[in-house]
Amino acid sequence: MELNENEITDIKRSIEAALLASSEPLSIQDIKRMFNDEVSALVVKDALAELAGDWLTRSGELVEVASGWRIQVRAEFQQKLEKLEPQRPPKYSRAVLETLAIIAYKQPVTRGDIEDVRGVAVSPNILKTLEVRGWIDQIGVRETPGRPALFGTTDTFLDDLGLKALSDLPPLDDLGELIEATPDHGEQMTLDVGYGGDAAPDSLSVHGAVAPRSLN
Amino acid sequence: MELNENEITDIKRSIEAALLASSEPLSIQDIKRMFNDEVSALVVKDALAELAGDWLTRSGELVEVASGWRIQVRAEFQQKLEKLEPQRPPKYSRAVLETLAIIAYKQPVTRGDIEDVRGVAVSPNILKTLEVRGWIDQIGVRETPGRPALFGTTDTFLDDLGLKALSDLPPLDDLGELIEATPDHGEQMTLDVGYGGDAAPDSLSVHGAVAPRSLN
Amino acid sequence: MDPADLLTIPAEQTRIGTFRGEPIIDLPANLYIPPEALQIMLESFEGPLDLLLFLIRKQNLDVLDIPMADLTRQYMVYVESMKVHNLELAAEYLLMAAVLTEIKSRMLLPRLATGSEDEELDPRAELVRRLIEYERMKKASIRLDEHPVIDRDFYRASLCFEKSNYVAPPTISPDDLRMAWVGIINRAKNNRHHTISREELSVRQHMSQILRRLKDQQFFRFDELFEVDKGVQYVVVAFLAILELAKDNSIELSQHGVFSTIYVRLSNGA
Repeated sequence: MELNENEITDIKRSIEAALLASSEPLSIQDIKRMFNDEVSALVVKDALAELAGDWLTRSGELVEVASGWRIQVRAEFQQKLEKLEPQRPPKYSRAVLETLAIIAYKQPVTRGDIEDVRGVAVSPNILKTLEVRGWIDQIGVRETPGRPALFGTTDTFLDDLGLKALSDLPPLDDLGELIEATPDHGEQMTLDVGYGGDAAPDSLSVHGAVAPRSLN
Repeated sequence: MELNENEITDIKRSIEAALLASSEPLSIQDIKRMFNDEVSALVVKDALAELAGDWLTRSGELVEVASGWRIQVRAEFQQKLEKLEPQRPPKYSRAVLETLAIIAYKQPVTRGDIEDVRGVAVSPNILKTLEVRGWIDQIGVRETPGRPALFGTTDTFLDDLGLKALSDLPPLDDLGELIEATPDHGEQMTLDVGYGGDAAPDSLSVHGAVAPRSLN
Repeated sequence: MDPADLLTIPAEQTRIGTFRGEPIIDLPANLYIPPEALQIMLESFEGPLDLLLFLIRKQNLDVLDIPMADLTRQYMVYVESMKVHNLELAAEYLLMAAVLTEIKSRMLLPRLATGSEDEELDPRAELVRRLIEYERMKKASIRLDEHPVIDRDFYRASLCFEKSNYVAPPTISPDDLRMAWVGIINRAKNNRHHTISREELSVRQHMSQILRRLKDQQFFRFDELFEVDKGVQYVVVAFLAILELAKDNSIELSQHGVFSTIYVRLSNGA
């Protein structure tokens, strides 16, 4: 179906309205539903691309994140806006941040896995904090004695960090300063660092939408 | 003071950013605060008038309401947006949630108490929002000069959150570990020395039977 | 013993601590932390792995070829200081102390010629693997924290939309409030001059309840404000609430004579 210019402008305006009114990112599906699925995904994508262009010169920007598209205010204004209302979310402790990193990069993991990496007990409060923030959830259990819960990160986590996928996380590879320092042993060590063999894929019962994936 | 064109554009863009980010209307006062009161009300009004013009052709419109200015999505999109609605429950802003948390945990409190704890002015809109929702009400006045209203949470609040009593609210005791501790091994640590429960009583922002507690 | 003293004592002469009956005599060569910061610093470690990494980093040791004797000795000094300052910390750190000691002693054993080269594992291998893995995650967490996050580094655009139809208002959970509180504490901590305090909820709840009841009815007899059937705790809490309200000048207590009825009412105003 060929759309004329007026129709395309209408579609663009409606999408802009929806993005501005919504507090959550909108997926292509969401947007199509708004048009009773009478507009193709291709047309929606084209409209989004044009809109992104329109917003280039404005104080907001149209970005794509994990669960869809959103208009966000450019970071350059943050300092001024904080004078109106300091809405800063909590600055998490190292314990919380390290737990989050382990979940993000090694998911799915149990609390025990996290404790193994950190070398200290992980309080339920830490996991709870990340769950309440909507950044992690329980995505299944590991089929080992005790059937411990497996945790993974959510789309909200990616959305909030402005990421489209886990593969957009800061890469781990260039973090291995210790390994780089001594290239001779490097290779051997990297192998050793791999995720413990106690989590063979078939022992996982994951019932969430998140598939285990390698982040390396 | 004469402003050049660049400065005026900067002011316009910052105001637009603030209007995009804020869920509550912004008063001229609010906007001036954003510029550390270095911009006159006249300049702000001019900028708002220009912004209103910019938005004439967009899917939102800049309007003045009782408590200030806001950009709202044009009514013509209502039908389309309603198709999105069921999937997207609205969210309260952090400001609203924090205000509610302070009232819930520290009632009865005055607006001044809330501002002391949050460290910023609490807009009347926020209290209004919570009152209209039926979650807080005025339960008296504090007998200090000005006789400020004391707010507390209602039974509706407890019902809506599925709580039997205020004592069922999540305990706050163990939140310390979740907040950023000393960020590095540097000088900041010296700052932390001596900080703790021994804060001077007059630095307590909330009146009543409140025992100082360490945050660490 | 105070680690501050520990730092000023000449290392060769004095026994500065004991671990499992073994005297600790040497001070780590690079232990140059200002004494007053030592305790806070010790508390700032996330665990034994974090501490070990710190020791390794401070001395530019090769993590793949750790001098176990040195590292173990230095670690023990820190653990000893921790034991002095915070017994709770010691448990997890002591386990690591045992691991280090074991590795150290295994490295002293002559290697057996029997097994093939491949099977012969460096006793340090597992520790090294854990250290590297922990450091990767620690760095990843720093990277994550530096990454722009919504509401901290940028805001979403979310504009008001006047709807003619009734729209269900937002719902929240008790945990949302708890997390809101985390945000408040966070800011209070940054501002430093605010102190967030532990709350005796039930007293405040009673304060609100009493104000509410007084609002509806002008006078209450003092004893009417107590729900005796709810038990002693409730009575005590209600009593405290009344005292608090009186202190606040929110209510007035009046009594005509000794042992006559006490009346409670809302204050008239200053």
